Amino acid sequence: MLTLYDARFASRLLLGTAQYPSPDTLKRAVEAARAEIVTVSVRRESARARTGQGFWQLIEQLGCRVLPNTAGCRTAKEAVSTARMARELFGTPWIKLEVIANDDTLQPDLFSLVEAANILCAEGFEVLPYTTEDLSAAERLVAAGCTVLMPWAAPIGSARGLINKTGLKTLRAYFPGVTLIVDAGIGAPSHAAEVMELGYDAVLLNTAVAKAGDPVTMAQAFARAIEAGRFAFEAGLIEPSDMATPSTPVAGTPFKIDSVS
Amino acid sequence: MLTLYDARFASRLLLGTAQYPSPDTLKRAVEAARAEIVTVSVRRESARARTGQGFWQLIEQLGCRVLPNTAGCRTAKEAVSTARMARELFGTPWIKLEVIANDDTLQPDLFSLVEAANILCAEGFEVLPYTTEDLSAAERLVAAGCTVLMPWAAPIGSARGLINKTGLKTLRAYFPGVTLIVDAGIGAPSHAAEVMELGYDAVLLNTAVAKAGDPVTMAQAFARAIEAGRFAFEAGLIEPSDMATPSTPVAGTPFKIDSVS
Amino acid sequence: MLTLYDARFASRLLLGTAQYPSPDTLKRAVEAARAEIVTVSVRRESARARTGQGFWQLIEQLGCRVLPNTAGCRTAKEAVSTARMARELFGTPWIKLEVIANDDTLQPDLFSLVEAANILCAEGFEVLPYTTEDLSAAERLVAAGCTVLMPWAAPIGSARGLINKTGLKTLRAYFPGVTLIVDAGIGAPSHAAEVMELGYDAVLLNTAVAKAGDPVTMAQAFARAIEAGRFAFEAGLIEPSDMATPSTPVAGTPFKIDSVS
Amino acid sequence: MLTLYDARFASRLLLGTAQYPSPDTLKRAVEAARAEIVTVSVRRESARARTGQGFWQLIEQLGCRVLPNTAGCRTAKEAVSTARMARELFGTPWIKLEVIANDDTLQPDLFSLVEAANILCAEGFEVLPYTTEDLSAAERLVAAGCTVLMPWAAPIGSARGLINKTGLKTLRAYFPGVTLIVDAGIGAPSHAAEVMELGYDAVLLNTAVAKAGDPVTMAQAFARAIEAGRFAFEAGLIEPSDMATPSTPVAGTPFKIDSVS
Amino acid sequence: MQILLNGERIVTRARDLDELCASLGFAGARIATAVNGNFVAAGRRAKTKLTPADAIEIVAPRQGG
Amino acid sequence: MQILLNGERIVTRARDLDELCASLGFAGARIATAVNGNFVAAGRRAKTKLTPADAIEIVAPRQGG
Amino acid sequence: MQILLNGERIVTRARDLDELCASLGFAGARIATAVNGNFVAAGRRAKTKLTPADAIEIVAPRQGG
Amino acid sequence: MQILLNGERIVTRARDLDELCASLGFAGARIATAVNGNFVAAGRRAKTKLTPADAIEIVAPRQGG
Repeated sequence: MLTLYDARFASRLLLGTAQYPSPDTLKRAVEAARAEIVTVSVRRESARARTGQGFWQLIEQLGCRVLPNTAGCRTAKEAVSTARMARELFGTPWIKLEVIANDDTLQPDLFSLVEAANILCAEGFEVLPYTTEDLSAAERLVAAGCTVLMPWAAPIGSARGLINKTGLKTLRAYFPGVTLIVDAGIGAPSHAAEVMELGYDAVLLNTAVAKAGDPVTMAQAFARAIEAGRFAFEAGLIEPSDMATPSTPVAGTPFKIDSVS
Repeated sequence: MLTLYDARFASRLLLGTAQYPSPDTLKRAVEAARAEIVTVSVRRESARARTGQGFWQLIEQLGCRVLPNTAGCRTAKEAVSTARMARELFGTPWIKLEVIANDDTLQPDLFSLVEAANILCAEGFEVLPYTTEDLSAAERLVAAGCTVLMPWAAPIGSARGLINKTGLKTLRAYFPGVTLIVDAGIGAPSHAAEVMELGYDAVLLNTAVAKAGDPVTMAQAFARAIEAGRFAFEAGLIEPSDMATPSTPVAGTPFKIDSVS
Repeated sequence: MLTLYDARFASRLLLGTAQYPSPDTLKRAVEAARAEIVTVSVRRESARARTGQGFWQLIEQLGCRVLPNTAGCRTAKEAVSTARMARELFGTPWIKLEVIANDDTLQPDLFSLVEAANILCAEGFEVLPYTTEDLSAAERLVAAGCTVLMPWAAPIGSARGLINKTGLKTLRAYFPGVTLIVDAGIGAPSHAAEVMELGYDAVLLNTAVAKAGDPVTMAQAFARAIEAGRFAFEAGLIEPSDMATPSTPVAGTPFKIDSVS
Repeated sequence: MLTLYDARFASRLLLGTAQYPSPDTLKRAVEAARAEIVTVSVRRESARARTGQGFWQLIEQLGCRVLPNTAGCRTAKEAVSTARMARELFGTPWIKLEVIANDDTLQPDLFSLVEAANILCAEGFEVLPYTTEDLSAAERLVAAGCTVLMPWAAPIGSARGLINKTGLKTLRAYFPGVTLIVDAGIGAPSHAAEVMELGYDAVLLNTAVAKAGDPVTMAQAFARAIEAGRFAFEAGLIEPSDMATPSTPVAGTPFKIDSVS
Repeated sequence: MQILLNGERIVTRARDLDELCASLGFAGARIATAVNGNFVAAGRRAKTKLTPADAIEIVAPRQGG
Repeated sequence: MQILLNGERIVTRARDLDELCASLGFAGARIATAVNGNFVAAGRRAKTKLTPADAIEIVAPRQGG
Repeated sequence: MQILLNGERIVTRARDLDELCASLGFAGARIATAVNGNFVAAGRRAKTKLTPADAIEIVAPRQGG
Repeated sequence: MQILLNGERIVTRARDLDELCASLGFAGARIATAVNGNFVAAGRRAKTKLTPADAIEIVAPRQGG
């Protein structure tokens, strides 16, 4: 079971709700993924279009727990205000805390992130910070009160997979008791499986599913890959080796004469 | 469906039968993997121990189609004789043709492999050659009559995954109509998913399951990873990019003043 | 020419002075490397052993500019005091600022690093911060007044090379006007060349030379690799491609009949 | 010293002569590289253009030993005839034997390569076969009489570097007494250094120099990288490790109180 | 009075944030609000007087990753 | 007569391969055979006379990867 | 007589390979030759009679990688 | 008076930092000093009185990476 603060979930796949070709595709993708948590955002509402009101109905139909984000925030202050609006809007203490350092990489601004996390944790938020594999930021986020960390694998939407696998491994080793979710940069089910094999607790995805040729099938693909990676972590992987080792028994190989006595 | 000569299979995971902690574990792993094909070998039978007779009963209980190998053969002649014994022993025209160049790498000897494949195809065998990603060998194996090729990912038992992903990709591109199965070197479900994402038709595994901490759970892990990779291949993966792209919509981000008119 | 604050150097290899088998080997390695800058530290001096007094004479013989470090500091305060002692001791405003997050990874503590950099820059130090590829820390260090950044390639002494090449590339792209020196994690001349090919300005090394089988020859190896990488960056590398392209002209190949008219 | 059959050379960089922007650039690149061996080809000569006659004069001015190739040959027969023409044309028993499996990858056709090598070695040629990292082909080439093997790093002209480093390492380990030259796929000096660090004897390059922004400087870059890699191999590289290790001594770090007794 | 609503200049007769929301048809809608960068809870909208040039945010749920 | 059975020297009175298999208790067993490196089908075992120093293989199913 | 020279059809009066080379101005040039896929050494050109439809290669040094 | 010198307890009669350094034979040596975590410049050592339990650092150049 995945533990996020005091809630527990069977699914280890958190799914974003953006960029799908249609609301129906989103719905079917969420079902195919058997996701229990979906991410949402807070955006300006136009009095005419009232887009958000319609989207809210869609979300309610999904029957998932929502995880609002602070996507696009560039300062701790913006993120804190956005988080507070999100708490009221979605009726949840959860916040995916995202403070971005620049638009090209969408890298977390670790300093503003820690600043905002400190404020929000103190206000009773359950903060899920979008961070990097950096250990010094992780320490401060945990000290602030975060029991979940969400490091990137690669820049958001880049689909490049684990660009610093060593860093992700080290983070896992350093925070054995913290729930670790890889958020951002996952492009393929094999990436998701790899993350889970490292002992990560869950994966948060959006673009790789929503922009796939067939998002519903891709959602299913990721769901199985994440299960696969988790099972593998639990079952215990064999160690890679530089040498080959026969799988078929060598003893009794026909036509060998070296055993003649 | 996976097509091997004129047979078709729902499962894309072929499982080796060696190295399990117990016959019962083997059985449960095959079930957990939902494997329809298992690999077996031909070994000298002792009049006293009669080990093979007992093993045969176990295999019959599995209810799988068997794929005998020529593991350990060092010459085309040995491999051909072993294949002929296997055909009689297991009552199948299938042969996983393996001719090894040396004991340290267990690399296929491409020259003896092609020689043996030519002889066996001519005798009506349905040859599944254990080969490398080499295109010139692949061409000759296909010319010999093989409609299935089984390149390695890495040395047998090394668990290193795709050591030459470029080569495997090229092989897939060159032989779109040939059934391609990665055989050897897979250590983790993420490796298997990666292979399937490239459009490979199936994966043949043994050590990574049999020597896992919990082989039954690991069998399940691989089964899901292979499904995941296949689904992903069918669904169409997104392309990796050097740049980040926001998943959450940028329009309507609160607190932005750049849209003031 | 390498520019560090207002000083300029022909050599782009900064060499550490620790871990050599003998003072003489250190001397010959510095000569073989044609290094113009060596790193040193500040350590407790015993009234009996007076180790530091002897070491200082060795350093003076090297004829290099010294770059003192704050190795081993765990807080901004420790680092600042160490830097002040170093300034007096070595008579230089330069400081390789190192604040470590933990002993296992020796990863920079980005938060304490920025804090210390702000204090030291304000005091007129010329700070060369040992940092990571993190952009948000880099921005703050540059804002503090650093015109040189020294990101790691991998953990100190690990010899693993560029574990996050993407991150290093991005850092280079983001700070075109800042002098960037890779410090830590370089194990082989090929790593150093790779860094320089990315457009980095210099490489700081210690363990890979000092602990090599033959440190003097290895120093020479690194010196050439760094020149090689710099030349390559200046000359303009060809782009990698997925496809093969003949180098030898295709036109005029003997025995081809397709050109028969 | 590099040994090719019974000749010895100080330089470990063999340079191709094709694709330079001008004959003068070629000349200066060869000088900058301090190359002692250049590769050339055999192409149809037009009675009008007499291109080859002019090229020959250029080659004579270079003062290098020439290594003619059989580039573009698709069958053993073509390669053998081309080799015989080359021997007469260039007055050398050396032949860079190249038999290509297909135009997209320019991968060696290992089967035709071995066939041609057997014929040519028997005729007294000193064959330098362009091959892959495949051990079974290597064994047959050595058995044919080759004392030099030239495996690719990646497809010709692709500039991708070592796509199968494991395979190249294994080849080196298997044939300690054979002169091994990486030929094809090198794109950057760091690739060349990496090859030499593995203990390879030399590198053969063309496109990466000829098509660089500034071929002359790039030639120099490769020359130094190859020296760097060779020195490093001779000096003995340190082993990579998963853990960090301080380079600066830990003992005597100021402000530490744990040593209080 | 001219204010900035979601980054655009508008003229409103609303005296407080609650009136503004109502005038835009947001009564009962799933929205949240901020004034000059600071969150204003639903229960405090009526008490939050508007001043010319105030920057008001009215936000609602939207897709997110 | 001395032969090599599965790589080990044994002495047998069997005159042909079928007799040898039977003498070892392999009648009806799931085995396959080869003589001097060449496969001998079950139906040809009785016709396959043994000669001193013949290298006989008697194989059976076994685990394989 | 029509032959194939370096992949192109030409008509020549040369009776042997040496004459052909000379007629093309290749006397003394650094060339090598093949007829119908087989190398013909310089010393054997005069003895190599041409036959209609022969495929002749005349090659020279060129840039190579 | 007992102080902490470079992490070790010692007893000294020195009244200020300069005297301490001299008493240890560091007059003229290439050293730098800190008291209770704060750097003390050479010129201020004589003015820096020692107090029992002070933590003194006396450092010198050393190998570094």
